[in-house]
Amino acid sequence: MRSFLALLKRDMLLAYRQGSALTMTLSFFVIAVTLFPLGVGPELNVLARIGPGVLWVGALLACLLTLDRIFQADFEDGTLEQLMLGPLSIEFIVLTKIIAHWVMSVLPLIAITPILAISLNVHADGIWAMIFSLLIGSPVLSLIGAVGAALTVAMRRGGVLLSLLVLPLYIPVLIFGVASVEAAVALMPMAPHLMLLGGLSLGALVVCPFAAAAALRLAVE
Amino acid sequence: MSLYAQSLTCIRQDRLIFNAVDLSLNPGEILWVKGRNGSGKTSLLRILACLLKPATGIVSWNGTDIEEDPEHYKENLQYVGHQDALKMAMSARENLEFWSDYTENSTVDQALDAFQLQPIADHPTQILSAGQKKRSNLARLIACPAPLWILDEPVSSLDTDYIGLFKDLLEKHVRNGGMALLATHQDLSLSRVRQLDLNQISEVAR
Amino acid sequence: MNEFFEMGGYGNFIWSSYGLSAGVLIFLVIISVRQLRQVERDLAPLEETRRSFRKRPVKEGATS
Amino acid sequence: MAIDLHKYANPTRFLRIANAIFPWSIVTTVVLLATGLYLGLFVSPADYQQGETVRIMFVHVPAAWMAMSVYSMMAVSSAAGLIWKHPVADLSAKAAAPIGACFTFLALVTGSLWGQPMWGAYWVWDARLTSMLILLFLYLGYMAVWGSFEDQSKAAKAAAILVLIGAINIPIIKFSVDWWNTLHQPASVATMDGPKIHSSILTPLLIMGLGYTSLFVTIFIIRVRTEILGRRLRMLRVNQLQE
Repeated sequence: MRSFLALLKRDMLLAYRQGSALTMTLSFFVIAVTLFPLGVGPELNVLARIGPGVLWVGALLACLLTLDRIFQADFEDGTLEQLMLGPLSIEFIVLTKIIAHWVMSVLPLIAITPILAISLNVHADGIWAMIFSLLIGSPVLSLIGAVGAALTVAMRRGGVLLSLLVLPLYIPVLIFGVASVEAAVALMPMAPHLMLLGGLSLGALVVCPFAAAAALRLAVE
Repeated sequence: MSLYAQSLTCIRQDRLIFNAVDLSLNPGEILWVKGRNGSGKTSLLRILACLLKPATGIVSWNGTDIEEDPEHYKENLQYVGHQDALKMAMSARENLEFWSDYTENSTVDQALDAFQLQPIADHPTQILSAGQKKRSNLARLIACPAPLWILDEPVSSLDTDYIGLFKDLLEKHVRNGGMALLATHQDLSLSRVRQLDLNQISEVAR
Repeated sequence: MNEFFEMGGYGNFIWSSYGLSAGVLIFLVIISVRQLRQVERDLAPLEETRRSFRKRPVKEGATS
Repeated sequence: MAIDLHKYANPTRFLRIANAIFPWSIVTTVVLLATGLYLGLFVSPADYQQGETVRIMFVHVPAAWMAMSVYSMMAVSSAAGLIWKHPVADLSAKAAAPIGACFTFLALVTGSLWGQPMWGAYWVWDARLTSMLILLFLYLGYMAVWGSFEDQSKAAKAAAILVLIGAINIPIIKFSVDWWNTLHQPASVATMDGPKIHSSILTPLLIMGLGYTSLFVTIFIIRVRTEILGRRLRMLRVNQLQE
C-alpha cells in the first residue's frame, strides 16, 4: 500500500511540476469549443441545441492529447522497467497511473466545463447534467486511453495511431454522455443514461488495467 | 540464495542472439559477463532480471523457477540498466526517496553518502552531468538493498576515482554475502570474479 | 435488352454497386496473388543456399 | 541441442491443408457466385415497394455479414494466438484483416448506393451503416498496428490485444448506436429491413452469402501463405547474416 501511495504521490507531483502540459490541454479545450460558435454562427438557440455535443467532443479530444504521456515519459527514461521490478504488480502500476492521469488531467477539464457551457448558452440544469455525466463517464476516457497508450508506447509515431485506436471505443461514452445532458435540458429523466455511463466506467475499470498491463509487458521486452 | 540458469536461448526480432547459455551464481561471487557488442550481454542480463522472456531454458532462484514466483525473486534483485531511472523534474534526493518508499525501505541518506551525492542532492537531475546522473542511479543500489545486483555497464560514464569508489562498494556488498552479475568492457580487476564469455558461446551456436 | 440494363430507372445505382463490388474484390485477389509471387521469388535463392548448406558436411552443433 | 529455429517458421501441416482445399474453394466460389448472380439479377422478381433497387441487397447484405464474421474470426484466432501461442494464429488474423476491411468498405458503399434511391440521400446516419463505419475504423486501426512495429512478434501480440478489446466493444458500440438512433429517430426514415424477405429473394441472398464466404476462404489461403513464407523469408535472411 505504501508503494501505491508513493507512486501516486510521485505521479501527481510530476504532473504538478510540469503544469505547462495541463495548461496546454485546458487551452486546447477552450479554443476548440470557442471555434464552434465562430463556425456555426452566434444564434443562441442553435448553440444551445449543439452545446452538449460540442462540449463532450471537446473534452474527449482534449483528454486524447494527454494520453500518450501516461507511459511514454517513464518508458523513455527507464523508470517503467524499474517500476515493474518493484513490489507492485503491473496491473496495479497501470491503475495508479490511470488514477493520477484522471485526477491531474481530466478533472481540470471537468472543472472548466461549466464556464464553456455558459458561453454555449446551455440551459442551467443542463450544466449540472454535463458535470455529472463527465464525472461518471470520464474514467472510461482514462481507462481505454491507457490501453491505447500502452499499445503505442513502443512505437515510433504512436500519437497518431493512438487516436485511431481509441476514438472508436469512446463512442458509447460520447453517446450516453450527450444523451443525459439533452434529457436534462428537455426536463426528462437522465438517470438511465447516467446509469449506463456508470456501467461503462465499471466495465472499463475491470477490463482495461489487465489489457494495458499485457500491452506494457510486450513493450518493455 | 543462489541463482542458476540452464540452456538459455534468446531470440530478438526473429534473430538468434545466443543459444544454450548455462550459468550459476552463489553468495559472495561476482560473475563478469564479457562479449563484443551484439553478443547478447544486455539481453542475458534482462532475462535474468525477468524483464525479457527467454525462448527456451529456465532461470531458478533458490531452486525454484522464477516464473512460478516472480514477486519473491524481484524483491531480491536490483537491476541497473543503460538508462538512468531518474525523473528529470525531480532532484536526486526526491528520486531516491521515491525509490526507497516504493520498495518499502528507508535508507536514502546512506545511499547519498555512499556515492558522495550530498552536495548535489537537491538540484533537479536535469542539470546534473552524466557522471552525476549515473551515480544517482547507482545510489539506488544502496537505497533499495537487495542481495543480487544485476549491473549493465555500471561504470560507463564515471570518472576514475568514482570507479574506485564503486569497486569498493561492490566488493563490500559481495563480502557481506551479496552477489553480482556484471556486464562491462573495463577490467575492474575485482577479486573473486568468475567470467562468462558470450563470444565463445555464440560461436558454438552458429 | 436495354430495358434490362435500365433496371426500372435505377440501373446506374444497381450496376455501379455490382461493378464496384466486383472491382474491389478482383483487385484484392490480384494484389494478394502478386504479393505471394513476390515472396516466393525472394525466398527461392535463400532456400537454394540453405539446401546447398545442408549438403556440405554439417559443422558440429550448427543449427540444422 | 540448439533449438530448431525453423520449427515455427514453416508450419508445414497448415500449408499442406491449405494447398489441398485451395482448388476446391476456387471452384465453389465461382459456382456459388455465378448461380447467386444469375438468380439475383434475372430470376427473382422486382420488389413491389422498392422495385429493382432491392437487387443491391444481394451485394450489400453478404458483404455486411462477412465484415462482421471476419472480425469475429480474427478475434478468435488472436485469442488462440495469445493463449496457446499457436504460431499461425496471429498470422491468420493479420491475413484476414484486409479482406474484412474490403468487405466492410463494400457494405458501406453499396449501402449508401442503395440509400440514394430509397431515401434520396447517399448517407443517412442509419444505425446499421454507422456501426459498419465504426467497424471499418477498427479494421484500419488493427492494420495500422501491424505496420508500426519493427519486431513482428511484438506487433502480433499488440494487434491481438487490440482486436480482443475491439471485440468486447462491438456489442457495446452496436447497442449505443441503436440507442442513439432511437433517440434521434426522424419519423420518415424506413429502416434497412425493407420488405419481409420473400423466398425468391432469400435463396439468391443465401447463395451469395456462401459465395462470399468461399471467396473469403480462397483469398485468405493466398494471404496466409504469403504471411507464413514472409516470416520464413525474414528469418532466413536475418540468420543468413550470421552464417
